[in-house]
Amino acid sequence: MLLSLDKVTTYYGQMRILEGISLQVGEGELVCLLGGNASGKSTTLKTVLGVVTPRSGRVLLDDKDVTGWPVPQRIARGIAIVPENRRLFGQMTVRENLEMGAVLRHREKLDDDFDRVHALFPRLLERRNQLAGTLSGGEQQMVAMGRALMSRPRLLLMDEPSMGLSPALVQQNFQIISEVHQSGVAVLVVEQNAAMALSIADRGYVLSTGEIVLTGSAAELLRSEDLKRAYLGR
Amino acid sequence: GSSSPSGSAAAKSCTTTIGMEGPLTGPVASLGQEQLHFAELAVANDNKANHTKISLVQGDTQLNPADATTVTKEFVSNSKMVAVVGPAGSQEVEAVGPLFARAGMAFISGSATDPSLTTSGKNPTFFRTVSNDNVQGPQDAHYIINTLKPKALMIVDDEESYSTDLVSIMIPIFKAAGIKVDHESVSQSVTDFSSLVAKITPAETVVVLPWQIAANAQQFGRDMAQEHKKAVIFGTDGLYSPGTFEIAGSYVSSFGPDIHTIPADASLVAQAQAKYGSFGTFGPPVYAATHVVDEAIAAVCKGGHAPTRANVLAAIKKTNESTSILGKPISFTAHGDPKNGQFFLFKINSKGTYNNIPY
Amino acid sequence: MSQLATDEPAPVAPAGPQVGADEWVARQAQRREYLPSWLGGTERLVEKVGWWPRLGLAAAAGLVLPLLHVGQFQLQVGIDSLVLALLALGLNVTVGWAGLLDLGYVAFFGFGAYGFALVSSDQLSAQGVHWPAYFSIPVVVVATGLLGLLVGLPSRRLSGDYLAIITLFFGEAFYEITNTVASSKLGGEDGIVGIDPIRGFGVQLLSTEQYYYLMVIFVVGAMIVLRLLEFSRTGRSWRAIRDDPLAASAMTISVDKVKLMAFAFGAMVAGLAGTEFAAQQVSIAPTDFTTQYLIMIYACLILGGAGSIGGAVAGALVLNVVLDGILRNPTYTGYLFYGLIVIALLVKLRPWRRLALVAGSTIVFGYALHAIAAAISHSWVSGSLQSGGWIASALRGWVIVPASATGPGDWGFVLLICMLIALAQVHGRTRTLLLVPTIYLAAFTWETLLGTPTNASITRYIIIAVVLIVMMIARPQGLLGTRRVEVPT
Amino acid sequence: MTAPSQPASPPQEGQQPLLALDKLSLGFGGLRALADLDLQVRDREIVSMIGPNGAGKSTVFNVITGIYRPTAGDVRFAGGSIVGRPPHIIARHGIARTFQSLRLFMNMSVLENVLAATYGSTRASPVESVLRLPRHRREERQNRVLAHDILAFFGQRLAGYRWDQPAYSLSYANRRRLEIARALATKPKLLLLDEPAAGMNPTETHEITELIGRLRDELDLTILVIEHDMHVVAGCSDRVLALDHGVKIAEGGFDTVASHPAVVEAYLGRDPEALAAEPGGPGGSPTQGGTKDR
Amino acid sequence: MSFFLQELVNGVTTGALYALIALGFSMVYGVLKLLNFAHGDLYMVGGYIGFFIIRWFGGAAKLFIPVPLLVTIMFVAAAVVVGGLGVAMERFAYRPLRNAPRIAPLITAIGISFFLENAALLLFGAQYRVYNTPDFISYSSGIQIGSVSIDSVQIMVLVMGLFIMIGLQQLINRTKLGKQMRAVAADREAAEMFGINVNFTIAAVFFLGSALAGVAGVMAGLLFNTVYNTIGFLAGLKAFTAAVVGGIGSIPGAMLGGLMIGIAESFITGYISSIYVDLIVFGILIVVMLVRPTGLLGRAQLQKV
Ligand SMILES: Nc1ncnc2c1ncn2[C@@H]1O[C@H](COP(=O)(O)OP(=O)(O)OP(=O)(O)O)[C@@H](O)[C@H]1O
Ligand SMILES: Nc1ncnc2c1ncn2[C@@H]1O[C@H](COP(=O)(O)OP(=O)(O)OP(=O)(O)O)[C@@H](O)[C@H]1O
Ligand SMILES: [Mg+2]
Ligand SMILES: [Mg+2]
Repeated sequence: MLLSLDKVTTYYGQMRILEGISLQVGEGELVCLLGGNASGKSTTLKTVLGVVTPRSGRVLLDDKDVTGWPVPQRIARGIAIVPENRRLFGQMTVRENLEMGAVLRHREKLDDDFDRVHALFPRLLERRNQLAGTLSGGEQQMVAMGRALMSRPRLLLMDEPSMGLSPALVQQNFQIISEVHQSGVAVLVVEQNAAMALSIADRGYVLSTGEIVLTGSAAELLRSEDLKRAYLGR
Repeated sequence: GSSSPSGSAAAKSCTTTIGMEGPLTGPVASLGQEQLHFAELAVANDNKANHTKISLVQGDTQLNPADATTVTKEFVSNSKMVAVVGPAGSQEVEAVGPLFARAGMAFISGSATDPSLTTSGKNPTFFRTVSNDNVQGPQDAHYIINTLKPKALMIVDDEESYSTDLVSIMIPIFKAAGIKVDHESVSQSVTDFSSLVAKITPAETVVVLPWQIAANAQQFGRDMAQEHKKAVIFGTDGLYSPGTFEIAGSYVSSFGPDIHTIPADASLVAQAQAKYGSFGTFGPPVYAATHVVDEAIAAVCKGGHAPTRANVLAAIKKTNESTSILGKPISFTAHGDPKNGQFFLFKINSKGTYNNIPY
Repeated sequence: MSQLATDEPAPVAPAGPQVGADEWVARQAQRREYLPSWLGGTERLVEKVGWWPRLGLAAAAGLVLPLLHVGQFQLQVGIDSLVLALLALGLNVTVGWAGLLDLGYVAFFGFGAYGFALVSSDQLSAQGVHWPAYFSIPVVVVATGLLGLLVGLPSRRLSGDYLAIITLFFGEAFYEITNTVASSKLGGEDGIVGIDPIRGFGVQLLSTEQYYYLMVIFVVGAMIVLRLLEFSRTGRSWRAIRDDPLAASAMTISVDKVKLMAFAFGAMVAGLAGTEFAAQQVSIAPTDFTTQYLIMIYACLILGGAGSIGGAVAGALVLNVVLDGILRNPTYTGYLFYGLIVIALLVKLRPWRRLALVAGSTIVFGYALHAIAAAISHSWVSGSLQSGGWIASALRGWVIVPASATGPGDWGFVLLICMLIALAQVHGRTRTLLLVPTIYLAAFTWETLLGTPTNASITRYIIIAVVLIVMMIARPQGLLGTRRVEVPT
Repeated sequence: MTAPSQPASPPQEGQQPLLALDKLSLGFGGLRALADLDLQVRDREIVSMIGPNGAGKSTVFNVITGIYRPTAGDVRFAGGSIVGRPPHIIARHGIARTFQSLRLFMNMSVLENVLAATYGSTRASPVESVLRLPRHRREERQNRVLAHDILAFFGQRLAGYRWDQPAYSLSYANRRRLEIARALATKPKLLLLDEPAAGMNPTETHEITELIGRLRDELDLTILVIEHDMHVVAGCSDRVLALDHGVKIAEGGFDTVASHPAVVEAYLGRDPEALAAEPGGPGGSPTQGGTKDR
Repeated sequence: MSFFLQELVNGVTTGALYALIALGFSMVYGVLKLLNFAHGDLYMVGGYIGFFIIRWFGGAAKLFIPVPLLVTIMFVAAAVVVGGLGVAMERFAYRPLRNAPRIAPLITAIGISFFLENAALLLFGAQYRVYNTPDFISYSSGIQIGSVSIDSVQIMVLVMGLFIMIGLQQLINRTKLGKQMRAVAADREAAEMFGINVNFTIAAVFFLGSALAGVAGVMAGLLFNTVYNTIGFLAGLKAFTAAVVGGIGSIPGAMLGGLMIGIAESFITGYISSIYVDLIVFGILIVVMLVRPTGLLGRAQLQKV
């Protein structure tokens, strides 16, 4: 398994957010993580990345226990993230933001990667010297995606990557995710648009108040009455 | 020590406490710590000599009237305390005088020189071991006018009470003598004088620095040398600091001679240096003040009385020391000023030594 | 708009976890913000008593205090603390609520004091100006408020730390003007002396007790006024511009006006504090209104919890009582020092058996070291302990005090700091192990350096510094403050 | 296909529009964010603004609410020009908005967020407040009723027991709702909603769509919405305006605009039929039954 | 004219020193948005370190090592020790407050400042410690242009100040560490998510900033000869002012702000009067701030709504 969480429990200060989560992502798999507001989806991704450390349970990368590892070491093993709310470096240019994506790749030529990102998002080439903070919401989302791709990850974590994007871009975004996935990258994606996400995913998990309440293949989940009742309506 | 019967009897009865107020921390801690050290020294020495058991309690005022008030209230409400050495600043004395008066408690400052402290009548229990500015200011001004004969001069105060009071006394005298005066002002925390020094004109052959921090004056002198200014520095009390202020050709007027050079003080100087390192001019007057208090207490005890505030106050009023650490007799006027406030004038030679010259 | 009231059923809390519901998180947050164990219990208990009864209790306690046979000095500390509390309350409006970093605040205090002094002394003319207090205080307070408006004007263009520097300039300028520039009018370094007491209608306040009561009344009054303001239109607008000025302006709040009001209001409270200060002190000088004192006011407010009325007062009382009431007395300082070590161990070391282990090892360690040192040279242990009473008897034979303590004490102090920093780095067993020599070293440093009478005044500040640092680490939101989130801009 | 509640029609001649943008232009450095934009919004109309990312939609809101100042052109509201007025004055004229990147008063409670927005419609001075004079008491009473009414709009989502919780403890979706509530508390005539459904799941999105309709029906509001979710746009708008590069590229009913070649090309990326039919939304998706089931 | 030039030289020298202190202050601010009021006290520690090194090598008049070596040792030691102190301070006192309200670290800074000032008083005493620079670097070793004299210490301060500023500017714009610093400044959590070692970066910033303060302390000792335990307060205030006036967080801004204040002080002292110097300088600065609310070289906080 590329990534597996083993009974992970995470707190923010005194507040328990995740409760015994177990989850797997295989090499080259596209897994989607669903759940209502504040169910702990973003927290799960942060736990994988190591921004927050679980109080109990283990995080395994390539079957190696990385629970106590700092973020840079995990990233060096090939993780990248498209964070919630984009989190760009507002006072830096678009170009510099993209560079930061590859900050751990020492002394490598980045030209190819820039070309690849610019091919995906031509707007970023056009705006490469604009300060990221002045971009429109959707443009920022493009930078966030591009930044994550710059590090040539093996596992890409995406937290609501299509939030605030125009329909065309949402389409394109899902297409990009599919392409990235097809190129052999494993993807763990959090999405509000469950149906759309499941339509490209291999498998899915449903989180509710910090616990995994449903899991299965994408097709199963799409058919699941539980999901319809619990997640898509109430 | 000796163990004469009278001595041990006195020690038994003569257990009491005195206070010490000064800026022990904060921006002018250098001044207050030196005062503290000399007060401690005096108490230790006098206890040994007089077989008394006086203990010293310190109160940090940071040269701040409000803090001085708080400390004074603490001291006044401490029933064991009979007299206080300090506080250091004139504005502090102003604030705490009435409190001491109400408590009938004597307090002796070793550095507050504002003339009005003794003349206003608001501080009946106040004494000081330093002469006030009304003596020093005119004396220095006339010396400068008559002997150094400048056409113009620069006078720089350090924004502290002592300094500005002195300056405001001197300036009219210079003006009356037809001397052009350039009045400047730098705070004690400034250590860069190059811009000020650049301002000295060739006509200004004298620079008057009524400062308290000798190291600053030394730097001033160095900045003058660096910018090739030839004026003569005339400093007062605080600049009296052999080893720190040693700009050749400068004059320093001081309320006392250098205790380093008084043969009688040699052992004391050695003692202080061993214990606290080098020192300047703020310590000795406080030593003298503490000594006055110690002696008064001892006298009360010797007379068979209890060292109460009233008794000690009365004894301090009667102080009549034929000699002191300051190299001159100490006794007080009815207002609490030292009698026959005498000043000494020194000229620094090229080796940095201070030579006493007549006014 | 009341026709909008829909006939939705009363909200019901859902049972059990539910997909898409975030109720439990909010609840959880509420339940878990309490401190663990008895501390949390106390907190909850205090919360059960409402705000107004709590104020009533505190005020009653304050008024009763002088009856309990306290000395002039204790009352003076009380007055000083209450003046600080009043200042912290005013600052709470500008900084705690409106979020305007006003570093010139102490000048408003000074302005109030000088204003009162000028019209209540012989400073202005030969016979002097002697207005009665019921006239002079309102005039001075309003004048300070106007000055606040003036100083606040740049806040319309400047934000955050840029505003801080302008106000800092203003504070320094005030000092310069009173101390140097306008020294002939304002008395220069010597300030103004012979200020009238508070008087009017044939009454004069002369004694410390009277001023103490007056200050209690002012502080309680200010707390009431601020509480009434906090949840009014004005108070809400202050807190709104702190969180997000841009959103506030889009929500009909005139940001500039509200900022100016916050400035003016804070200034008026400071001005009021100034008048009381001047009347009570009888004389004032520029050095009473320096940046050092400003720092003190800020420390009170933040220690207590910025944004909290009770916190501002509590911070001032705690800080000033510790600083003036306790740390001015070397004996108390010693108790405080050893007491803090013991409390820190009690709070931090769990389970108890670890505590027992550390305590036991420390004792053994000390006696062993003492024996070794004594065997090598008598002069190593022949110094005298600084602590008195039972502490001394407990420490004798345990802690080394060399005959000449200064040098070793200095090195001990430096080493102690290094050890403390090291303690912050290590965890688990190493930390427990390191605790033993650290505790011993602390005692050694105290007995040879910090506890000596010569250093009492310096130690006082060192302790207060450590208390400030540790308090902020332990409770960043302040004693009575609530957790807040900063909205990144 | 979801039908708009009123037939789309261009603003009629003679009837004065509530809001009129007249040749509005704005540049940032070399970038032209808005270019000669015209728009008229009638009373009680719901107009949606769509357009690719960076088209200038949020910028239009910022100009209307006085946060940005246009380089040329005019904004008229209820007959008078409001260009150059400070934001709080414009808000007091009756224009309220939400922000694309949420800007709540995070450390104030839910209720207080709403109450804070009544600043412009109340008058009590600090003195009146401290003395609890009648005006203060009356206004506070009215404010509370108002807040209650507004929050009731969101049903259980912002139910009473969480009114005293700080805004930061709310989930993302609830923060969006609170922003709308806060905007309503300024008693606006015109409400500007910037992506109200972003970050919400299909159910919640549907709720928001309904809410927008109810706001118009029950409060007589005129509403301008920016939204990328076609379900919302289709579900609530009387009229749709499509922007690209700060220029209007199409205007009219949803169907007209959505099938406009320029819009399809620049924005939708494909056929609107397929869009509305895609799974996950209330518009004919397999989950539709679920969403209606309340 | 020569008077003008002399005052200019004096002002530039003092200004360079202010700038150096402001640089460190501004760096820390830039990354953590923290007003580190303890910065001035680090400068004080630097001053003391220089003093004790002179003493260890025989004292000003009787040095037993060559002067360039001594000066190098002074700078290196002050940079390393004070830098280390800054790192320790960050680790121990500031790190626990990373996620606290912005006003909380202000009190920690005040606490640290109290602590350093009084620990210095305790350990080094209250006396003014004097470097006696002219005893080992003579005034005549400088250059003399007409009647304007620039001594070698002044030249050293100016040259070093210039090099340090250029170096820092390069570091921040060109190197990886610099980029990481800017990223951490922009969004700490996001920076962490991309593998930037945030703790290391912040520690590095504290080290550099504090080391600059240490170096400035030695320079001040060489220039003005005197160190004592409270010199940090005024220096910190000047640094804060210089940093803000220049545009807080901006390296060239801090330099410009420092120079401006130094030169203004010098000219006001020279042409008007030292009595009004602070007031007039404040006046000028207020006008500058009102004309450019974000400081001379500060970039306006962009507000994309
Ligand atoms: N840094 C933090 N400190 C404290 N609490 C936090 C923090 N971050 C998140 N939380 C809380 O943890 C809970 C779960 O948050 P999380 O962001 O993981 O939810 P989510 O499933 O991603 O929700 P959404 O759909 O709104 O993005 C939320 O209620 C939030 O209030
Ligand atoms: N303050 C600013 N400084 C510079 N450029 C800006 C600023 N505000 C907006 N822009 C630019 O103006 C253009 C329009 O931005 P706007 O936010 O209006 O887009 P939008 O239509 O709302 O897009 P989205 O749907 O992605 O939110 C963008 O290209 C953006 O980069
Ligand atoms: Mg999330
Ligand atoms: Mg937008």
